[in-house]
Amino acid sequence: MSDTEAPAVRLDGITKRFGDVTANDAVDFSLEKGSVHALVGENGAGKTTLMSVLYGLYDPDAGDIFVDGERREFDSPRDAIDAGVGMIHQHFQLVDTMTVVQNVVLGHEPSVNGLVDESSARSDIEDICSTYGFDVDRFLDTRVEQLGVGVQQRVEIVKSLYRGADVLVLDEPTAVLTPQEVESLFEVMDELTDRGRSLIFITHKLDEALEAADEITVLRDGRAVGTVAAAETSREELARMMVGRDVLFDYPERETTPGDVTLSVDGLRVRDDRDLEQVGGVDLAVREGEILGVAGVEGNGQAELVEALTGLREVDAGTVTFEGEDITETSRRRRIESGITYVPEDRQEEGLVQDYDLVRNALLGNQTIEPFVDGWFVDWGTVRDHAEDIVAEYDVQPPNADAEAASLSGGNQQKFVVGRELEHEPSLLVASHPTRGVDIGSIEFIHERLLEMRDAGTAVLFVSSKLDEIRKLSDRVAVMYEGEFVDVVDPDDVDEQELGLLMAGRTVEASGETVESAADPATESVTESPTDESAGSATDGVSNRE
Amino acid sequence: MSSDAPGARAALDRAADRMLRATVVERFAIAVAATLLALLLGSVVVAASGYDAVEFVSSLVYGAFGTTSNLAFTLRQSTMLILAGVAVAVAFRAGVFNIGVQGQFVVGGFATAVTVLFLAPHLPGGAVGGVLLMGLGTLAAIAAGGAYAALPGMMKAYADANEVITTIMLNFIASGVVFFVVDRYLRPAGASAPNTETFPEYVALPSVVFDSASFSVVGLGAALATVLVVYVVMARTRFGYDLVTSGYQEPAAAYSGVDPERNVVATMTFSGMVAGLAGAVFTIMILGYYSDPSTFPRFGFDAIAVSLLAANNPLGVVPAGLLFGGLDAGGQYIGFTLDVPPELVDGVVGLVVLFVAVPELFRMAARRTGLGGRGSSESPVRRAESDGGDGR
Amino acid sequence: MSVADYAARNRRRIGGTALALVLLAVLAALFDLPVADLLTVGTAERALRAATPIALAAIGGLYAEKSGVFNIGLEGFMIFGALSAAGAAWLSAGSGSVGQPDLWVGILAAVGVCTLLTLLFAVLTIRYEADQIVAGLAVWFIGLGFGPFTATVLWGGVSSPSLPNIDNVTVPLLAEVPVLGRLLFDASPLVLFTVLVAVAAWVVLYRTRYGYWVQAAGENPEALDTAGVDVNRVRYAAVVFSGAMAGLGGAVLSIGIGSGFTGTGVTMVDGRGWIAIVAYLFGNYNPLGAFGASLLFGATDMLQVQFQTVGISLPGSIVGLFPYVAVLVVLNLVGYTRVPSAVGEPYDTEE
Amino acid sequence: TGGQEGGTTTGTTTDGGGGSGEPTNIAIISSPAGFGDGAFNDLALQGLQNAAEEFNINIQQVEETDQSQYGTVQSRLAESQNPDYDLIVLVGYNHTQALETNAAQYSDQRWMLINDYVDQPNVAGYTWANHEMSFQAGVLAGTMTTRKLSHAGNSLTPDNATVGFVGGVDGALINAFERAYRAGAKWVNDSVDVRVGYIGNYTDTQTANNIASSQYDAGADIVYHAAAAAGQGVFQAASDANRFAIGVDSDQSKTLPDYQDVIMGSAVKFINEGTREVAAAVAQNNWKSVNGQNILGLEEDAVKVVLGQAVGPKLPDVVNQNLSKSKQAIVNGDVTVPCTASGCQN
Ligand SMILES: Nc1ncnc2c1ncn2[C@@H]1O[C@H](COP(=O)(O)OP(=O)(O)OP(=O)(O)O)[C@@H](O)[C@H]1O
Ligand SMILES: Nc1ncnc2c1ncn2[C@@H]1O[C@H](COP(=O)(O)OP(=O)(O)OP(=O)(O)O)[C@@H](O)[C@H]1O
Ligand SMILES: [Mg+2]
Ligand SMILES: [Mg+2]
Repeated sequence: MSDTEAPAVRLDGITKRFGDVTANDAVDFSLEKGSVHALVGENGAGKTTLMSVLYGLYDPDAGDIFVDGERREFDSPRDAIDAGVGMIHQHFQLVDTMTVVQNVVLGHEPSVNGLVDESSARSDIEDICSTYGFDVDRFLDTRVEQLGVGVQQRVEIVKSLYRGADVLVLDEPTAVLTPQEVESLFEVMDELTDRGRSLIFITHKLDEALEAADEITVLRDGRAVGTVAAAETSREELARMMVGRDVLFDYPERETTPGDVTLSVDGLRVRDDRDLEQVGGVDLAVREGEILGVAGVEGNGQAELVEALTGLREVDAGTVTFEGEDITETSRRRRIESGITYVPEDRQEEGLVQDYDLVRNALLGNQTIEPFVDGWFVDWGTVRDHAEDIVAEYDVQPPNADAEAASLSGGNQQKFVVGRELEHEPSLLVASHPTRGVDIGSIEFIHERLLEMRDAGTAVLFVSSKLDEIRKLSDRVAVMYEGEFVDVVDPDDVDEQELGLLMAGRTVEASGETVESAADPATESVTESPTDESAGSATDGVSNRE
Repeated sequence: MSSDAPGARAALDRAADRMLRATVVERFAIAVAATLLALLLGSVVVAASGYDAVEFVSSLVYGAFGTTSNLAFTLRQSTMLILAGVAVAVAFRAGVFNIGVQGQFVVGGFATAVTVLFLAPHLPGGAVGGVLLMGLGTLAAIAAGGAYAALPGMMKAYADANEVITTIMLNFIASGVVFFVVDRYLRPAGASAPNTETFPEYVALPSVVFDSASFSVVGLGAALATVLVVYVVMARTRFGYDLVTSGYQEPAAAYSGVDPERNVVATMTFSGMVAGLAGAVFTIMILGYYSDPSTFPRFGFDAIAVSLLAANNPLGVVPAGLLFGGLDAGGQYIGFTLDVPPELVDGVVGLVVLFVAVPELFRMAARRTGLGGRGSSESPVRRAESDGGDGR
Repeated sequence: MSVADYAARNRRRIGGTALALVLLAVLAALFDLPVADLLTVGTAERALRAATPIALAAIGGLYAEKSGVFNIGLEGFMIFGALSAAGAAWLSAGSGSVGQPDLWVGILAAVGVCTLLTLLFAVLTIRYEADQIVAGLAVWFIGLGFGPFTATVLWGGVSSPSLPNIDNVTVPLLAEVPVLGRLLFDASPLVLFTVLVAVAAWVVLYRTRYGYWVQAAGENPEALDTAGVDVNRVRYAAVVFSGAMAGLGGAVLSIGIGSGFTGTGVTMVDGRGWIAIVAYLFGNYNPLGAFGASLLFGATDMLQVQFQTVGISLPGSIVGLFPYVAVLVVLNLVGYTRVPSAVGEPYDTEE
Repeated sequence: TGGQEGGTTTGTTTDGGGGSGEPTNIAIISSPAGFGDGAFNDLALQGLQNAAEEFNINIQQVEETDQSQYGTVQSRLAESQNPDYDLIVLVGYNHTQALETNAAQYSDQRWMLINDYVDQPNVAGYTWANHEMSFQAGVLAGTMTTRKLSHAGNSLTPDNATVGFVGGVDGALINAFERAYRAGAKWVNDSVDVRVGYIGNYTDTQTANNIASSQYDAGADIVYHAAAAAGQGVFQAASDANRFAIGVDSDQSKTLPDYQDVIMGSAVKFINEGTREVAAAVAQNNWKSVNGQNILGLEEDAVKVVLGQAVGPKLPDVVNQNLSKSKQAIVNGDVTVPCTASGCQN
């Protein structure tokens, strides 16, 4: 990295507002050629917005963009692409129904006589794959929807390279990957920088930033708090920069006395909307006063499992027994009535009706439960009182039951949903990613409530892909991979690396080689030892041990 | 807000702004604006075709409200449009596009006719028989309309067949089959028209206030009572809550324990029952016999416009139904007083629907004219932003 | 896409068609139907002719929907097409009798008028984010009102005077080919044109960059946007194309194979726009599939005519309902069609 | 036909012809087919217009295609004071049911009902014998189907006795056309094969065309239609197949001159004569001469088959002979035509 060379990208005083929200506030940022620059920050800090400005998706309200030292104005992604900037989005920008080749060339199709020249596209893609050692060329004629996330991500990278990108923006590329897939992504990133490409790497996970990046910039509330060299900083420093205060959590010691089996599942098989089997024979049992954590990389059947348990999805085979009764064929409504509550993964679509105020949302799921209804009629007075209770008790902001759900921030929406579901005093609580997209303060709150529920004797089935959370809350952890439980372990007996291996479908014994390859110094610092005595560590890998 | 207007103006803007966002007021403003714009465009077309636009509009108004008999005609059309409009609203509210109200209305009316004609000989005559026959005929219509609507409901729920298309096909089928049965089996000997026998004269709604052979205040009362019942069902019962929730957000409804399949069938059935009731009122109050459905008015289609104008709110259907009833009556009056082809009124109704579909157009117009407050034409007024206002 | 691939993905569809054919055969055997009299070259010719307007509208409609805009107003645009074709041909002839050149003026006018009207429709649905279903229904209502209205202004009644048809074109040599020759090369040029449109639409959709963009616009508009293609421009083009094709379909009805515009009742279009939508759903959004499905409907329609001609006694008012029943059966057999996932959602770059 | 001369036909026509003093006001309400159908709506109107040339008559045309409105429209016109209508003409049996109430309620109002009858002193019911004229059309078709004829490239197949019939809606009314036509053809030639098809409405020219084409394919060389406006499709099919067709209601070789080379003849009913007669009677204060039920058939020369203006001259004499022979037989009662003027009974 020579000092004389202009940075690959320089952002100067970028400001972007959405109505009253200032997503980026005079942000400066600079990416050196051939390096990896990480961008970290909490949910809503403005990372994606900043990169969208660089990619020509948003027009900044103020500020300048320089690529290779030249000032550029991007009216559309096309301009950015032409200037050699490529972006791999948080949500993949792939057309499910089209093939890999078609996706890669989309918008840049080589044409002969008006027809797309697929064979020249194909050979170009094969060249790229052999240069960087991608396996994407095996799937050229496969429709994207049939590929796993890891492959889809590599298709995205190939797509950017095909378009001639020198600068690649990767927006939270690791969120959906197993630790092992993350490792191979880092190898790809190394390969790319070795060949002169420059990368911007967005992540929440400080350990990843420390491992993969040369430089790290922290965003908070739309402002760039600072830029540090990865080699000269620590997780504590980064965490402080991110959150603006020291982060410390304390959890009470795990001391549970599980009672009778509340829920048991036997040989459960479930298909998804596309009629593919997603749950392929799962057995499990959850007892009173116990939290069973289900860990796994998203898309391994957790969603279908949860839907089958809560009555939202038909079961292919197997039985579900609740409090001694076979409920395999029981309707969702009957299950609600018998005391199963559910905090859904998608609060926006499922947990709340966005156009309803909180009063009407308080009835959601309670339509047949007294005292909210009397025969066929709804007692709106009682429902309103209930809504106001939830708002007060769970500190929902704004504290107004007449506010529309859509006007609440994600975290507050989640608090309301959690409140509504916990107020039932259920016998079984199924909670799916209950802290996703929620800020640290609210995460803490929700965790406490879940533990209280358990202590009060409720059986809890808790699904998450955040390992620290899983380890902290669960009394037992079931690891799900490709629709099956690979193993059920005691969270105190495994470390995150081992959990990661299980999530990749490998049993601990059979994976020595992978553990070895991950054993470089950077990774080691990520790994928390199983004997970690400090009762808690913070979210996103922030730990108080060093 | 970067407005440099003087404070008073800014306050006014804010007030107007808030008003525009309040959904009910906004819907109402949009409905009025859409109607006026459609009428304006209609008048332009009239003028462009070489007719007198002023005369067109004034005749439209006179034809609707000018005399008692004109008013009676308006109310008669409104009665039908309100009933059919509620039928549409029920379904649309639940997110089910029942375009088949016309067919359900035809089948319902047919059931009334069959019931009345077949039972009349077996029941006493006079007022008692009349009330009994009308009551049973109406029940039959409600049952038949509901059943005929349940069919596309089941097709949607269990075979994923798009209800817009199935209901339109079922409209054609209802009309064809009913014609066949009427002409083949119910036409009295010696008659050439595909009509059934006329009902006994005691099967008729009493003439109160208006002395009209085809309009009775009782009919209008029945329509308004139906509105009220439907409103209460939608707003106060758990069935209504399930239904409306499905309309807003299907996944949330499923989450809350609504069985999506059964709900679609239930919604269609409920909607079809109201449509069937409309058929009964049409048969008893207006026709007094039954006939070839292809010669009937297209209440079931105009009702779509009525319901949309009312933002699918059962209470809003009343003013919307009155408006369209007036348009109908005025249109007919134009037909026999002016040169202007009455089909124009149908076109105007279509324009109203079109404009109602584009609230954004009016929101933008409001901003352009400065009524909407916010100077920036870039950020559309979103409900999500309004929490600042409501949040106290 | 290979044939095997297509077959694999359309199992239910192909199965459904096969089942329908088997049912027909069983029916024929059971009732001892004079199959030879029912299935004549003439029947095929008329089935093709009946399919033409449906196929045109269907191909247009599938492009619009593939691109993410459900143009449910096809029926309305067909009415406008039928009317403007007849009107323009009639006006073009002036006081003289309507000749072939006038008819071609009519065809062009129908395409032109509908292009303009769909442009307006596209602005409302794309720029102003109108609810597509409601706006499409409105187009139908407007067609039902303004179609006959305009006819009255032009001709004093809701229907046009009788107009001649576009002459058949006989392609030398090719016309001699048995069956196919008579069907395609000794027929209305519009029939041949429709076959060509179907093939061209297939090539464009699956083999050109524009086709890729249409597919992406309806499936994942963000992907297209981030690839640097203006999503809404693609949608405008597809929607306007759907209107032009529906207009052409209407023109075919009124002066291609009909004999003028009839505006009574639901007009001469008589539900064909709706059937067009079913046709492309059944054809799984594939232009050739849509064409095949249109043929199927044309054939059902002709089959009921043949039934009557051959004298299989069923009441005419019931037999006439065949095509509608067929639509219901098909929709229920085919069941779920994979609708492009972004259909109905307006796309804003800065959302 | 009436609607096709261009310009408007809606609205008021005042004519200065003939008499003086108070004008006679006449309103005419269409059938659901509406004006411009080239069939009985237009013919009825035409008769009034003819009367207006002779007398001082104002005509108010009311197009109403929705049957359920007829009661209201009738009463609105009967109540009208400005102008006060001397006669309201109702086209089509769709008006019957409503008129049963209104004729009694507005007993001072005079009504003319076309194609049906209501038993009231203030109603003049006029029905034309559709069945008799259709029988005659059958005679024409039956006579010609086994003969040679060629005109402007169109021809017949003498060795194949097959004719066709295309109807609008398959109901009592049109069934009478069909059965009488069939009987007429068989009267000439007992072995004639009659192919029948119904469109399902009166507007879909394309289906009409398809049905006729299918019949021509099946060997028919002459097709008679009773499908109002949709009938044009039959003529188109005839030109495509180079065969012949028979028109209905008015002389269609004149009203649709484009098709004169395929129109062998038309089964005509002089509805215009009827409306002219009633209008004149009202203008001359001679209501008695028209009220009551008037069934007009071959005997009254109110229906007949006229030969096409282009094809007619080429037809052999036997056609006219058969037509007058059969007319005589019907008038004498030697032949009973199936069904009645108002349709077939179940
Ligand atoms: N299109 C938009 N309209 C309005 N507000 C927006 C829009 N996009 C982002 N925001 C707001 O801007 C802020 C920054 O969002 P951004 O998506 O950049 O955050 P982020 O750092 O990428 O968060 P995450 O880690 O959750 O992806 C948030 O408050 C968000 O609500
Ligand atoms: N697309 C949008 N349009 C308008 N307002 C939006 C949009 N997205 C988010 N907002 C508003 O921005 C604010 C922040 O939303 P967001 O969901 O990002 O919350 P957050 O900052 O992450 O808060 P929390 O930590 O509670 O989740 C909310 O008030 C929300 O209503
Ligand atoms: Mg982000
Ligand atoms: Mg958030």
